[in-house]
Amino acid sequence: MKIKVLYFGMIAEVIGHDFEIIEISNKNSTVNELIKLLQAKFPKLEDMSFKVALNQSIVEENTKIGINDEVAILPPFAGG
Amino acid sequence: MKIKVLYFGMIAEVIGHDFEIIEISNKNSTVNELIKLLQAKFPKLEDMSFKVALNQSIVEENTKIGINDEVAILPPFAGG
Amino acid sequence: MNKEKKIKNVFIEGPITPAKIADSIAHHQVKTNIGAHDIFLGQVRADVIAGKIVKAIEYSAYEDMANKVFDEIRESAFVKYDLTCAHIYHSKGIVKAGELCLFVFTSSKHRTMAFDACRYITEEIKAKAPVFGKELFEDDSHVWKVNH
Amino acid sequence: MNKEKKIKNVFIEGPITPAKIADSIAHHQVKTNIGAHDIFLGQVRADVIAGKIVKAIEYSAYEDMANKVFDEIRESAFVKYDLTCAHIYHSKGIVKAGELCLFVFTSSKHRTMAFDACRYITEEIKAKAPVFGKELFEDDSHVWKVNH
Repeated sequence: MKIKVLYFGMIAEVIGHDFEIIEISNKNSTVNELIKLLQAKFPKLEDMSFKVALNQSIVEENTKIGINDEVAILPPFAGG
Repeated sequence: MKIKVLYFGMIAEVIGHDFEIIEISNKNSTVNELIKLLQAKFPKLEDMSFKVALNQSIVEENTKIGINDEVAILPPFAGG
Repeated sequence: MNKEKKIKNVFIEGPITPAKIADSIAHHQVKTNIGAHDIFLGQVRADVIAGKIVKAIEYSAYEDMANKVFDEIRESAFVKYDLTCAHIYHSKGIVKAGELCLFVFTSSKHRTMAFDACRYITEEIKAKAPVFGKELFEDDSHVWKVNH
Repeated sequence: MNKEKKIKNVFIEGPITPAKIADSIAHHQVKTNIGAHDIFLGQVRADVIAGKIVKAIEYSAYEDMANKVFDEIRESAFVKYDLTCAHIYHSKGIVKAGELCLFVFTSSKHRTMAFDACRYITEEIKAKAPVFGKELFEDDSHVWKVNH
Protein backbone atom coordinates (compact mmCIF):
# COMPACT_ATOMS: atom_id res chain seq x y z
CA MET A 1 0.00 0.00 0.00
CA LYS A 2 1.05 3.63 -0.50
CA ILE A 3 1.29 6.04 2.43
CA LYS A 4 2.16 9.70 2.69
CA VAL A 5 5.08 10.47 5.00
CA LEU A 6 5.77 14.03 6.22
CA TYR A 7 9.30 15.24 7.06
CA PHE A 8 10.27 18.19 9.25
CA GLY A 9 13.32 20.24 10.22
CA MET A 10 16.69 18.54 9.83
CA ILE A 11 14.98 15.34 8.61
CA ALA A 12 13.37 17.19 5.71
CA GLU A 13 16.75 18.77 5.00
CA VAL A 14 18.53 15.40 4.82
CA ILE A 15 15.80 13.79 2.74
CA GLY A 16 15.39 16.82 0.49
CA HIS A 17 11.58 17.04 0.58
CA ASP A 18 8.77 17.90 3.01
CA PHE A 19 6.86 14.74 2.17
CA GLU A 20 6.99 11.57 0.09
CA ILE A 21 4.62 8.85 -1.01
CA ILE A 22 6.16 5.61 0.23
CA GLU A 23 5.17 2.08 -0.80
CA ILE A 24 5.09 -0.22 2.22
CA SER A 25 4.83 -3.96 1.99
CA ASN A 26 1.39 -4.86 3.32
CA LYS A 27 -1.45 -3.93 5.61
CA ASN A 28 0.43 -5.14 8.70
CA SER A 29 3.44 -2.87 8.30
CA THR A 30 4.68 -1.31 11.51
CA VAL A 31 6.41 1.99 12.20
CA ASN A 32 9.60 -0.01 12.73
CA GLU A 33 9.44 -1.44 9.20
CA LEU A 34 8.90 2.02 7.76
CA ILE A 35 11.93 3.32 9.66
CA LYS A 36 14.11 0.48 8.30
CA LEU A 37 12.89 1.21 4.79
CA LEU A 38 13.67 4.94 5.14
CA GLN A 39 17.09 4.24 6.65
CA ALA A 40 17.95 1.97 3.71
CA LYS A 41 16.97 4.78 1.34
CA PHE A 42 18.59 7.59 3.39
CA PRO A 43 21.55 6.14 5.36
CA LYS A 44 22.13 9.48 7.16
CA LEU A 45 18.90 8.84 9.10
CA GLU A 46 20.68 6.09 11.04
CA ASP A 47 22.70 8.70 12.95
CA MET A 48 19.74 10.99 13.57
CA SER A 49 17.36 11.14 16.48
CA PHE A 50 13.65 11.32 15.62
CA LYS A 51 10.16 10.34 16.72
CA VAL A 52 7.30 9.10 14.58
CA ALA A 53 3.77 10.50 14.75
CA LEU A 54 0.72 8.70 13.38
CA ASN A 55 -2.25 10.99 12.92
CA GLN A 56 -0.52 13.71 14.95
CA SER A 57 0.31 11.59 17.99
CA ILE A 58 3.75 10.21 18.86
CA VAL A 59 3.69 6.39 18.64
CA GLU A 60 5.94 3.47 19.56
CA GLU A 61 7.89 1.60 16.88
CA ASN A 62 5.67 -1.49 17.04
CA THR A 63 2.53 0.47 16.10
CA LYS A 64 0.79 -0.72 12.90
CA ILE A 65 0.34 1.77 10.07
CA GLY A 66 -3.10 1.97 8.45
CA ILE A 67 -3.77 3.02 4.87
CA ASN A 68 -5.17 6.45 5.71
CA ASP A 69 -2.77 7.27 8.52
CA GLU A 70 -0.87 10.56 8.40
CA VAL A 71 2.73 9.59 9.14
CA ALA A 72 5.33 12.17 10.22
CA ILE A 73 9.04 11.85 11.02
CA LEU A 74 9.92 14.41 13.70
CA PRO A 75 13.46 15.49 14.64
CA PRO A 76 14.19 16.82 18.16
CA PHE A 77 11.87 19.64 19.25
CA ALA A 78 13.14 23.18 19.64
CA GLY A 79 10.03 25.16 20.55
CA GLY A 80 10.26 28.20 22.83
CA MET B 1 14.20 62.32 75.52
CA LYS B 2 11.96 63.13 72.57
CA ILE B 3 11.71 60.81 69.57
CA LYS B 4 9.79 60.99 66.32
CA VAL B 5 7.49 58.03 65.68
CA LEU B 6 6.03 57.35 62.22
CA TYR B 7 2.65 55.63 61.75
CA PHE B 8 1.38 53.85 58.64
CA GLY B 9 -1.80 52.33 57.23
CA MET B 10 -4.40 51.24 59.76
CA ILE B 11 -2.12 52.31 62.64
CA ALA B 12 -2.02 55.89 61.33
CA GLU B 13 -5.79 55.72 60.94
CA VAL B 14 -6.36 54.64 64.57
CA ILE B 15 -3.88 57.16 65.96
CA GLY B 16 -5.11 59.95 63.73
CA HIS B 17 -1.70 61.18 62.50
CA ASP B 18 1.20 60.06 60.30
CA PHE B 19 3.77 60.86 63.00
CA GLU B 20 4.13 62.12 66.55
CA ILE B 21 6.88 63.42 68.80
CA ILE B 22 6.87 61.11 71.82
CA GLU B 23 8.64 61.72 75.12
CA ILE B 24 10.27 58.51 76.35
CA SER B 25 11.69 58.08 79.86
CA ASN B 26 15.44 57.85 79.44
CA LYS B 27 18.31 56.90 77.21
CA ASN B 28 17.84 53.18 77.88
CA SER B 29 14.24 52.95 76.65
CA THR B 30 13.46 49.88 74.60
CA VAL B 31 10.97 49.28 71.80
CA ASN B 32 8.87 47.34 74.28
CA GLU B 33 8.57 50.37 76.58
CA LEU B 34 7.54 52.55 73.66
CA ILE B 35 4.86 50.03 72.68
CA LYS B 36 3.46 49.99 76.25
CA LEU B 37 3.41 53.79 76.27
CA LEU B 38 1.57 53.93 72.92
CA GLN B 39 -0.91 51.25 73.98
CA ALA B 40 -1.70 53.22 77.15
CA LYS B 41 -2.36 56.30 75.00
CA PHE B 42 -4.22 54.41 72.20
CA PRO B 43 -5.92 51.33 73.75
CA LYS B 44 -7.05 50.13 70.27
CA LEU B 45 -3.42 49.29 69.49
CA GLU B 46 -3.62 46.36 71.93
CA ASP B 47 -5.82 44.44 69.48
CA MET B 48 -3.72 45.30 66.45
CA SER B 49 -0.85 43.46 64.86
CA PHE B 50 2.23 45.53 64.02
CA LYS B 51 6.01 45.50 63.72
CA VAL B 52 8.45 48.19 64.76
CA ALA B 53 11.24 49.50 62.52
CA LEU B 54 14.25 51.43 63.81
CA ASN B 55 16.08 53.29 61.07
CA GLN B 56 14.14 51.35 58.40
CA SER B 57 14.87 47.86 59.71
CA ILE B 58 12.44 45.65 61.60
CA VAL B 59 13.68 45.15 65.19
CA GLU B 60 12.87 42.97 68.20
CA GLU B 61 10.99 44.42 71.19
CA ASN B 62 14.07 44.41 73.43
CA THR B 63 16.04 46.73 71.11
CA LYS B 64 17.15 50.02 72.68
CA ILE B 65 15.99 53.26 71.09
CA GLY B 66 18.62 55.96 70.49
CA ILE B 67 17.93 59.67 70.38
CA ASN B 68 18.29 60.05 66.62
CA ASP B 69 16.59 56.81 65.66
CA GLU B 70 13.76 56.92 63.13
CA VAL B 71 11.01 54.83 64.71
CA ALA B 72 8.09 53.45 62.64
CA ILE B 73 5.05 51.42 63.67
CA LEU B 74 4.10 49.14 60.76
CA PRO B 75 0.78 47.31 60.38
CA PRO B 76 0.59 44.07 58.33
CA PHE B 77 2.06 44.39 54.84
CA ALA B 78 -0.18 44.30 51.77
CA GLY B 79 2.22 44.88 48.87
CA GLY B 80 1.59 43.30 45.48
CA MET C 1 -24.05 17.69 18.95
CA ASN C 2 -20.89 15.82 17.98
CA LYS C 3 -19.36 19.05 16.79
CA GLU C 4 -15.60 18.94 16.64
CA LYS C 5 -13.82 21.38 18.92
CA LYS C 6 -12.25 24.30 17.09
CA ILE C 7 -8.53 24.28 17.83
CA LYS C 8 -6.89 27.67 18.16
CA ASN C 9 -3.92 28.61 15.98
CA VAL C 10 -1.04 29.42 18.31
CA PHE C 11 1.42 30.47 15.60
CA ILE C 12 2.33 34.04 14.78
CA GLU C 13 4.37 34.85 11.67
CA GLY C 14 7.70 36.35 12.77
CA PRO C 15 8.54 37.72 16.22
CA ILE C 16 6.03 38.30 19.02
CA THR C 17 5.99 42.06 19.64
CA PRO C 18 5.93 43.86 22.99
CA ALA C 19 2.75 45.58 21.71
CA LYS C 20 1.04 42.18 21.33
CA ILE C 21 1.92 41.39 24.95
CA ALA C 22 0.61 44.77 26.14
CA ASP C 23 -2.65 44.15 24.23
CA SER C 24 -3.07 40.74 25.85
CA ILE C 25 -2.49 42.20 29.31
CA ALA C 26 -4.94 45.05 28.64
CA HIS C 27 -7.63 42.57 27.56
CA HIS C 28 -7.49 40.97 31.00
CA GLN C 29 -8.26 44.14 32.92
CA VAL C 30 -12.00 43.57 32.59
CA LYS C 31 -11.60 40.25 34.43
CA THR C 32 -11.70 41.59 37.97
CA ASN C 33 -11.54 38.15 39.59
CA ILE C 34 -7.88 37.89 38.48
CA GLY C 35 -5.30 38.77 41.13
CA ALA C 36 -2.11 37.45 39.54
CA HIS C 37 -0.63 36.98 36.08
CA ASP C 38 2.55 35.17 35.15
CA ILE C 39 4.11 35.68 31.73
CA PHE C 40 6.95 33.65 30.27
CA LEU C 41 8.76 35.03 27.23
CA GLY C 42 11.28 33.11 25.17
CA GLN C 43 13.86 35.37 23.46
CA VAL C 44 16.29 34.32 20.71
CA ARG C 45 19.87 34.42 21.99
CA ALA C 46 22.87 35.43 19.88
CA ASP C 47 24.69 32.28 20.98
CA VAL C 48 28.19 31.62 19.73
CA ILE C 49 28.42 28.14 18.20
CA ALA C 50 31.81 26.97 16.96
CA GLY C 51 32.93 30.60 16.69
CA LYS C 52 29.91 31.84 14.75
CA ILE C 53 27.16 34.09 16.14
CA VAL C 54 23.49 33.13 15.80
CA LYS C 55 21.74 36.03 14.06
CA ALA C 56 18.22 34.52 13.99
CA ILE C 57 16.22 31.34 14.39
CA GLU C 58 13.91 30.19 11.63
CA TYR C 59 11.04 28.30 13.24
CA SER C 60 9.01 25.67 11.44
CA ALA C 61 6.46 23.26 12.86
CA TYR C 62 4.20 20.33 12.18
CA GLU C 63 1.51 22.95 12.60
CA ASP C 64 -1.65 20.84 12.83
CA MET C 65 -0.09 18.53 15.40
CA ALA C 66 1.56 21.43 17.26
CA ASN C 67 -1.75 23.28 17.60
CA LYS C 68 -3.33 20.07 18.90
CA VAL C 69 -0.47 19.63 21.39
CA PHE C 70 -0.68 23.28 22.51
CA ASP C 71 -4.42 22.82 23.01
CA GLU C 72 -3.89 19.65 25.07
CA ILE C 73 -1.24 21.37 27.20
CA ARG C 74 -3.56 24.30 27.82
CA GLU C 75 -6.50 22.03 28.70
CA SER C 76 -4.35 19.95 31.07
CA ALA C 77 -3.18 23.16 32.80
CA PHE C 78 -6.83 24.07 33.48
CA VAL C 79 -7.34 20.61 35.02
CA LYS C 80 -4.21 20.78 37.18
CA TYR C 81 -4.43 24.42 38.28
CA ASP C 82 -7.19 26.80 39.30
CA LEU C 83 -6.81 29.22 36.39
CA THR C 84 -8.91 32.06 35.03
CA CYS C 85 -7.07 32.25 31.69
CA ALA C 86 -4.16 30.65 29.85
CA HIS C 87 -2.77 31.71 26.48
CA ILE C 88 0.10 30.48 24.32
CA TYR C 89 1.65 32.12 21.24
CA HIS C 90 4.64 30.79 19.30
CA SER C 91 6.49 32.30 16.37
CA LYS C 92 6.98 30.67 13.01
CA GLY C 93 9.41 31.92 10.38
CA ILE C 94 12.38 34.15 11.14
CA VAL C 95 12.92 35.58 14.64
CA LYS C 96 16.10 37.64 15.05
CA ALA C 97 18.38 37.54 18.09
CA GLY C 98 16.81 39.69 20.82
CA GLU C 99 13.28 39.14 19.50
CA LEU C 100 10.59 37.06 21.20
CA CYS C 101 9.50 33.62 19.96
CA LEU C 102 7.27 32.31 22.79
CA PHE C 103 4.63 34.00 24.95
CA VAL C 104 2.92 32.01 27.71
CA PHE C 105 0.36 33.93 29.80
CA THR C 106 -1.46 32.50 32.82
CA SER C 107 -3.92 34.28 35.11
CA SER C 108 -5.48 33.22 38.39
CA LYS C 109 -7.06 34.58 41.53
CA HIS C 110 -3.84 33.95 43.46
CA ARG C 111 -0.16 33.97 42.52
CA THR C 112 0.73 30.34 43.29
CA MET C 113 -1.54 28.95 40.58
CA ALA C 114 -0.42 31.49 37.98
CA PHE C 115 3.26 30.74 38.66
CA ASP C 116 2.85 26.94 38.73
CA ALA C 117 0.74 26.86 35.57
CA CYS C 118 3.02 29.15 33.56
CA ARG C 119 6.02 27.00 34.35
CA TYR C 120 4.12 23.77 33.66
CA ILE C 121 2.91 25.02 30.26
CA THR C 122 6.39 26.25 29.28
CA GLU C 123 8.05 22.94 30.19
CA GLU C 124 5.35 20.98 28.36
CA ILE C 125 5.81 23.10 25.22
CA LYS C 126 9.58 22.56 25.24
CA ALA C 127 9.11 18.78 25.62
CA LYS C 128 6.05 18.04 23.49
CA ALA C 129 5.40 20.62 20.77
CA PRO C 130 6.67 19.59 17.31
CA VAL C 131 8.39 22.90 16.62
CA PHE C 132 11.79 23.02 14.92
CA GLY C 133 14.41 25.75 14.96
CA LYS C 134 17.16 26.46 12.47
CA GLU C 135 19.84 28.68 14.03
CA LEU C 136 21.09 30.97 11.26
CA PHE C 137 24.58 32.48 11.26
CA GLU C 138 25.83 35.67 9.63
CA ASP C 139 27.50 33.64 6.83
CA ASP C 140 24.14 31.97 5.97
CA SER C 141 25.23 28.60 7.35
CA HIS C 142 23.02 27.03 10.01
CA VAL C 143 22.64 24.39 12.74
CA TRP C 144 19.46 22.81 14.08
CA LYS C 145 18.48 23.76 17.62
CA VAL C 146 17.59 21.01 20.12
CA ASN C 147 15.74 21.65 23.42
CA HIS C 148 17.22 20.44 26.70
CA MET D 1 35.13 56.53 47.45
CA ASN D 2 32.67 56.01 50.31
CA LYS D 3 29.88 57.18 48.07
CA GLU D 4 26.47 55.99 49.21
CA LYS D 5 24.66 53.72 46.78
CA LYS D 6 21.79 55.43 44.98
CA ILE D 7 18.63 53.45 45.74
CA LYS D 8 16.12 53.24 42.92
CA ASN D 9 12.55 54.43 43.44
CA VAL D 10 10.28 51.47 42.76
CA PHE D 11 6.99 53.36 43.19
CA ILE D 12 4.77 54.49 40.35
CA GLU D 13 1.84 56.84 41.02
CA GLY D 14 -1.39 54.99 40.18
CA PRO D 15 -1.70 51.79 38.13
CA ILE D 16 1.11 50.18 36.14
CA THR D 17 0.06 50.34 32.50
CA PRO D 18 0.39 47.61 29.85
CA ALA D 19 2.36 50.20 27.80
CA LYS D 20 4.93 50.47 30.61
CA ILE D 21 5.34 46.69 30.53
CA ALA D 22 5.72 46.66 26.74
CA ASP D 23 8.39 49.39 27.02
CA SER D 24 10.32 47.39 29.60
CA ILE D 25 10.19 44.28 27.40
CA ALA D 26 11.30 46.26 24.34
CA HIS D 27 14.29 47.67 26.24
CA HIS D 28 15.57 44.14 26.77
CA GLN D 29 15.71 43.24 23.08
CA VAL D 30 19.23 44.66 22.75
CA LYS D 31 20.43 42.19 25.39
CA THR D 32 20.97 39.22 23.11
CA ASN D 33 22.39 37.01 25.86
CA ILE D 34 18.88 36.78 27.37
CA GLY D 35 16.92 33.63 26.47
CA ALA D 36 14.07 33.80 28.96
CA HIS D 37 11.99 36.41 30.78
CA ASP D 38 9.47 35.85 33.53
CA ILE D 39 7.01 38.58 34.44
CA PHE D 40 4.73 38.61 37.47
CA LEU D 41 1.84 41.07 37.53
CA GLY D 42 -0.35 41.75 40.55
CA GLN D 43 -3.86 42.89 39.60
CA VAL D 44 -6.43 44.42 41.97
CA ARG D 45 -9.39 42.06 42.44
CA ALA D 46 -12.99 43.19 42.87
CA ASP D 47 -13.32 40.97 45.93
CA VAL D 48 -16.60 40.82 47.78
CA ILE D 49 -16.05 41.48 51.50
CA ALA D 50 -19.08 41.29 53.80
CA GLY D 51 -21.35 41.85 50.82
CA LYS D 52 -19.51 44.87 49.45
CA ILE D 53 -17.40 44.95 46.28
CA VAL D 54 -13.84 46.32 46.32
CA LYS D 55 -13.66 49.05 43.68
CA ALA D 56 -9.99 50.00 44.21
CA ILE D 57 -7.02 49.70 46.52
CA GLU D 58 -5.27 52.79 47.79
CA TYR D 59 -1.61 51.89 48.34
CA SER D 60 0.63 53.72 50.76
CA ALA D 61 4.10 52.79 51.94
CA TYR D 62 6.93 53.64 54.25
CA GLU D 63 8.63 54.65 51.03
CA ASP D 64 12.24 55.08 52.12
CA MET D 65 12.26 51.75 53.91
CA ALA D 66 10.30 50.04 51.13
CA ASN D 67 12.77 51.19 48.46
CA LYS D 68 15.61 49.90 50.64
CA VAL D 69 13.80 46.56 51.07
CA PHE D 70 13.07 46.29 47.31
CA ASP D 71 16.75 46.99 46.64
CA GLU D 72 17.86 44.31 49.12
CA ILE D 73 15.45 41.79 47.59
CA ARG D 74 16.73 42.55 44.10
CA GLU D 75 20.38 42.30 45.20
CA SER D 76 19.73 39.00 46.98
CA ALA D 77 18.06 37.63 43.83
CA PHE D 78 21.24 38.39 41.85
CA VAL D 79 23.25 36.48 44.48
CA LYS D 80 20.91 33.47 44.51
CA TYR D 81 20.19 33.22 40.77
CA ASP D 82 22.16 33.65 37.56
CA LEU D 83 20.25 36.68 36.26
CA THR D 84 20.87 39.17 33.49
CA CYS D 85 18.27 41.69 34.74
CA ALA D 86 15.69 42.11 37.49
CA HIS D 87 13.21 44.96 37.84
CA ILE D 88 10.46 45.76 40.33
CA TYR D 89 7.72 48.40 40.09
CA HIS D 90 4.94 48.93 42.65
CA SER D 91 2.00 51.31 42.57
CA LYS D 92 1.22 53.92 45.17
CA GLY D 93 -2.08 55.77 45.40
CA ILE D 94 -5.31 54.53 43.87
CA VAL D 95 -5.37 51.38 41.68
CA LYS D 96 -8.83 50.35 40.48
CA ALA D 97 -10.07 46.76 40.30
CA GLY D 98 -8.65 45.18 37.12
CA GLU D 99 -5.62 47.47 37.09
CA LEU D 100 -2.06 46.40 37.85
CA CYS D 101 -0.25 47.25 41.10
CA LEU D 102 2.93 45.13 40.93
CA PHE D 103 5.33 44.34 38.07
CA VAL D 104 8.28 41.98 38.67
CA PHE D 105 10.48 41.28 35.65
CA THR D 106 13.40 38.83 35.63
CA SER D 107 15.62 37.86 32.70
CA SER D 108 18.24 35.16 32.34
CA LYS D 109 20.03 33.05 29.78
CA HIS D 110 17.80 30.06 30.63
CA ARG D 111 14.22 29.72 31.82
CA THR D 112 14.81 28.01 35.20
CA MET D 113 16.65 30.99 36.67
CA ALA D 114 14.12 33.52 35.35
CA PHE D 115 11.20 31.51 36.81
CA ASP D 116 12.86 30.86 40.19
CA ALA D 117 13.99 34.45 40.63
CA CYS D 118 10.63 35.99 39.67
CA ARG D 119 8.83 33.85 42.21
CA TYR D 120 11.44 34.51 44.89
CA ILE D 121 11.25 38.28 44.41
CA THR D 122 7.43 38.26 44.43
CA GLU D 123 7.27 36.23 47.66
CA GLU D 124 9.89 38.44 49.31
CA ILE D 125 7.95 41.58 48.37
CA LYS D 126 4.72 40.22 49.82
CA ALA D 127 6.50 39.27 53.08
CA LYS D 128 8.96 42.12 53.61
CA ALA D 129 8.00 45.36 51.83
CA PRO D 130 6.27 47.91 54.10
CA VAL D 131 3.45 48.62 51.67
CA PHE D 132 -0.12 49.06 52.92
CA GLY D 133 -3.39 48.69 51.05
CA LYS D 134 -6.77 50.20 51.80
CA GLU D 135 -9.52 48.29 49.99
CA LEU D 136 -12.12 50.86 48.99
CA PHE D 137 -15.80 50.00 48.49
CA GLU D 138 -18.41 51.71 46.33
CA ASP D 139 -19.97 53.34 49.43
CA ASP D 140 -16.61 54.90 50.37
CA SER D 141 -16.12 52.63 53.36
CA HIS D 142 -12.90 50.60 53.48
CA VAL D 143 -10.99 47.71 55.03
CA TRP D 144 -7.23 47.24 55.29
CA LYS D 145 -5.74 44.48 53.17
CA VAL D 146 -3.36 41.94 54.76
CA ASN D 147 -1.05 39.65 52.75
CA HIS D 148 -1.09 35.89 53.32
